Amino acid sequence: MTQLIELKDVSVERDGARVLDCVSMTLNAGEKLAVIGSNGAGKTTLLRTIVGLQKKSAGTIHAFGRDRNKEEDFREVRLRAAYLFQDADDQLFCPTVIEDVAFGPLNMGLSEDVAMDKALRTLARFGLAHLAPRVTRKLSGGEKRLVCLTAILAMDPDVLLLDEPTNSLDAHHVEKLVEILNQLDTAMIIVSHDRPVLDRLASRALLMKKQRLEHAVLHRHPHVHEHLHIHTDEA
Amino acid sequence: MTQLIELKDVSVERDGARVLDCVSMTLNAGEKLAVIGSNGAGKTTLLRTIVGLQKKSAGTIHAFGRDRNKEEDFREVRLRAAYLFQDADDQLFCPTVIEDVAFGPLNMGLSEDVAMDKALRTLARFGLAHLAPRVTRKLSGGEKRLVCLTAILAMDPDVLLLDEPTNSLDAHHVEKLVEILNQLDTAMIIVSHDRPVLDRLASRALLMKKQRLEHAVLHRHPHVHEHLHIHTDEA
Amino acid sequence: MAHIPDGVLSLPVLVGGGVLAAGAVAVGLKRITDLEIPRVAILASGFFALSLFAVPVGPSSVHLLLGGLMGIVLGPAIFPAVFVALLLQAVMFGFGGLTTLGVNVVNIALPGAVIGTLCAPLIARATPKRAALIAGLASALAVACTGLLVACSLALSSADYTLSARVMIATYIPLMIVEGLVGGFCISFVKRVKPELLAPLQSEAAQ
Amino acid sequence: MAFAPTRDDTDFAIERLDPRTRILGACAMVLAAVAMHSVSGQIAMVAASATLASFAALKPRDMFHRLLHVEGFMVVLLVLLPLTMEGRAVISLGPLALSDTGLRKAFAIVLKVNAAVLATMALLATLEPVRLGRGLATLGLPARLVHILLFLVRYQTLFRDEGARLMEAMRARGFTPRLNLRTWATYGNFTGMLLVRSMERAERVEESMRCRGFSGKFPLRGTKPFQAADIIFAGALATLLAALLAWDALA
Ligand SMILES: Nc1ncnc2c1ncn2[C@@H]1O[C@H](COP(=O)(O)OP(=O)(O)OP(=O)(O)O)[C@@H](O)[C@H]1O
Ligand SMILES: Nc1ncnc2c1ncn2[C@@H]1O[C@H](COP(=O)(O)OP(=O)(O)OP(=O)(O)O)[C@@H](O)[C@H]1O
Ligand SMILES: [Mg+2]
Ligand SMILES: [Mg+2]
Repeated sequence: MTQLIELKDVSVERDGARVLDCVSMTLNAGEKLAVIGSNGAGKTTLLRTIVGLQKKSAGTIHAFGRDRNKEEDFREVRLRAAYLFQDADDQLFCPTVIEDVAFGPLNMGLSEDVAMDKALRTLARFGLAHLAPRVTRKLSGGEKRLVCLTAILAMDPDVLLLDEPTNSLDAHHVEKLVEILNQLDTAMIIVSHDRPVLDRLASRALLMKKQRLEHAVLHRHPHVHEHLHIHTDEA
Repeated sequence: MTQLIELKDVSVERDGARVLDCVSMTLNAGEKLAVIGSNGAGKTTLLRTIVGLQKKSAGTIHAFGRDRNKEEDFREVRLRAAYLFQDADDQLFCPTVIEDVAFGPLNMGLSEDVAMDKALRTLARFGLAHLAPRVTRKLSGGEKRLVCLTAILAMDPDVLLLDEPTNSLDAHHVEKLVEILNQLDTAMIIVSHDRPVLDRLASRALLMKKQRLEHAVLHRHPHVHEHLHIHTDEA
Repeated sequence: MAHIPDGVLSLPVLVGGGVLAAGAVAVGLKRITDLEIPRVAILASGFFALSLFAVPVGPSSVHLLLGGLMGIVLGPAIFPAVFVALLLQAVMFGFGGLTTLGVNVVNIALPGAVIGTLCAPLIARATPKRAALIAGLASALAVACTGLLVACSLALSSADYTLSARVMIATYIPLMIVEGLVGGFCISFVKRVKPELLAPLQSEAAQ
Repeated sequence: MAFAPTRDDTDFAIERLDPRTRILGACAMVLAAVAMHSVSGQIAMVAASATLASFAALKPRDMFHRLLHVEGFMVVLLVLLPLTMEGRAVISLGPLALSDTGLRKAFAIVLKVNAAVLATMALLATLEPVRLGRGLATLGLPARLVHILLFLVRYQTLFRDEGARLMEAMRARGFTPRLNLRTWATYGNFTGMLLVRSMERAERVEESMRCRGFSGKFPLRGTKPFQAADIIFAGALATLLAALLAWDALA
């Protein structure tokens, strides 16, 4: 099994407070790893540290066969490990959808035509080709999220880092997203509060608790539940 | 039963498109009314229309014993029907928590001292007194949401309008919120995608569908489900 | 309030303003790195959006110029920011003009740049209360200087304008007071909530 | 996605012109409008701009609103000129007298300003900012300025919406502006909050760009070559302006 990313005893401080405390973890090829934990536990910080947006104060980060320490080391990591931000509005910065999706490929050195073509094909692959000429800020919340995902997939990443991908999506859009992610055999780390979605995606889970990562066991068993049902009153 | 708010055939246009189409509804004293519906159905617009932030193009709004049409009419409505915004970040605009909570009482004409005192007591009532001097920008998502709720409760409203109150909260914070809301006997309209929460709060439900409100029946029945469980690996 | 339209000023004033503005914009652009462009641009968007909100003053309302605040936050990058904002306003809304772009940039950005650059280090070190006082005075002074520059642009254009220009300065007094108060409270807010914003622009991204 | 609401459904010839043609055309018309000395020349320029504007995709009602919405600056100038300029008193209101030279000067300014605004709106108000940016780039505006412009277009609407929601939050909690210190403090908070939020967003956008391989160089798309329509339009406009300027010189 190829090991893509490995953190060993990594600590991170933010505003002087320790936010990650001696965290270790590995991500192997093909794995879909869930990271759960309460608000402010440090999940987002963990993803930011992996791509070098957050500086570690101790420990080692090994990614794609090399130790990574400096900003230049992480440039390569960022092109291979694509990061979906918690807030879609932060991630879409080009005027139109097609330009935003082509931004990554252009930065990878593709020519303009090839990048545009690639962007279009990636959009089409997820049935979003009709959005190509749309202005990004006039998309609905769900569409923004899906466009962000397309934009990072257009970079052909080896790893996906997804921060609460189902945020602000309604049931229909969640369905579409889960479908897209299940089609892919890319390795990914999925941060989410949404248990039913993790249920359908994750192959392994880690629990973030008080600045530390704990191993968690995934298991499913049947339950009897009382649920609220709301029907239209058509009688 | 006292009728607090009544909408009759209210229509609303946004950017030229009809967003609410001949919507009628009533809210009675002590009721906890759930409003559900998919992304973009018009739920937020409904709440905005009730407090007059969105102009209706047709129909009548009757609130607290009077018809409401002009901006001045709605000033009184806003002091009595407190509105929790969908996004907590949009609602907090004072530097510190205590100032934000005191903002409403100050606008009701209370003196500085009385308003501050009231704000502190409301915070304390929900076990949030320790947050008083904190900077609002640096709260966690869950804390922001709870502070917003305190800020509107400090105005002693007769009606609560809650737009997706459990958004971005983790399980622990959801619990706390449901507890607070269940303690109150204020009438409220709760817009939410979160069925289990509505299950525990709502006494009646409306379904928003294609710009229209339909009556819905609430009923509960037991289900067998398979659920994902994540436990810490302590073996 | 300070957007002089096309067709009012004389040619020498327009050319003078244009040359001065071009130089200042070039210097401003030199001072920022490629990696800082998004930051300058997004902050500029924030100021641009703010200037579109009307602030009520009694029965009427005013739009803020924000020269002082922009100078404090952006430093010399205020020139490209104001240039682009005024260009868009002229093109999209018909406020200001194309030929007067240079003069307008100088009138609004120059006081902000000078006053802001002088005050920023003081504000960075001061307590929130003192920072608010300094920023309030700086904002009011920036408005006054803009008013003065607008009057000069008119007076230099034609002798016919001289008297009008003098009276016009007086119309800037309410705006001075409003900007002083809002600017002061604004900096006090920023100082308490996100003091890093008041540290001078520097390229931590480029390290 | 111009800021201006446009009449849609129909096809407008101006919309098919190259952005560079529109920018240069607008500059030429504004310069000509400013250069007119004679009243007849100024009136002719207003007529020419208005005719062109009637072919633009901008709704006539919006255009009219914009013309009415003159800056406070202009109002002051137009009121003061007749009062302060020396000349024969045409109308006397107690101690105040409106001079003929002042009125004539004010009238000339009104004509010039309206001609320039109409020309700018006709050619540029409905030009998509993105195309405007690219046009300016090919005309030699430094790439950095173009990028600032494109960001400004994208984010100013976002912040305007955020600001509008904050204002609504203030109103929703019973805030009404008055002439007192608390009102100004509230506006100060509002301003500060919007700035802090733009700063935080700037930080996250910068990070998101770095995550997609950004190292300081922006990819900027090129523009297509001029079309026949551009050449015809440019020729016609040049002829018209030359004729008007000649007439003005003779008048
Ligand atoms: N910009 C920041 N500056 C300083 N501290 C921060 C910042 N952002 C987050 N923190 C702190 O770092 C800690 C971890 O935050 P992080 O965003 O990683 O949590 P999270 O697990 O992603 O939470 P959530 O579920 O709310 O997204 C929190 O205690 C938080 O207060
Ligand atoms: N600022 C706006 N300007 C114009 N149209 C808008 C605006 N905000 C929302 N809309 C439109 O109004 C309709 C109803 O929006 P609304 O926000 O009320 O939906 P919602 O039911 O609250 O959805 P969600 O579950 O996503 O919050 C949507 O079609 C949306 O596109
Ligand atoms: Mg997070
Ligand atoms: Mg909503």
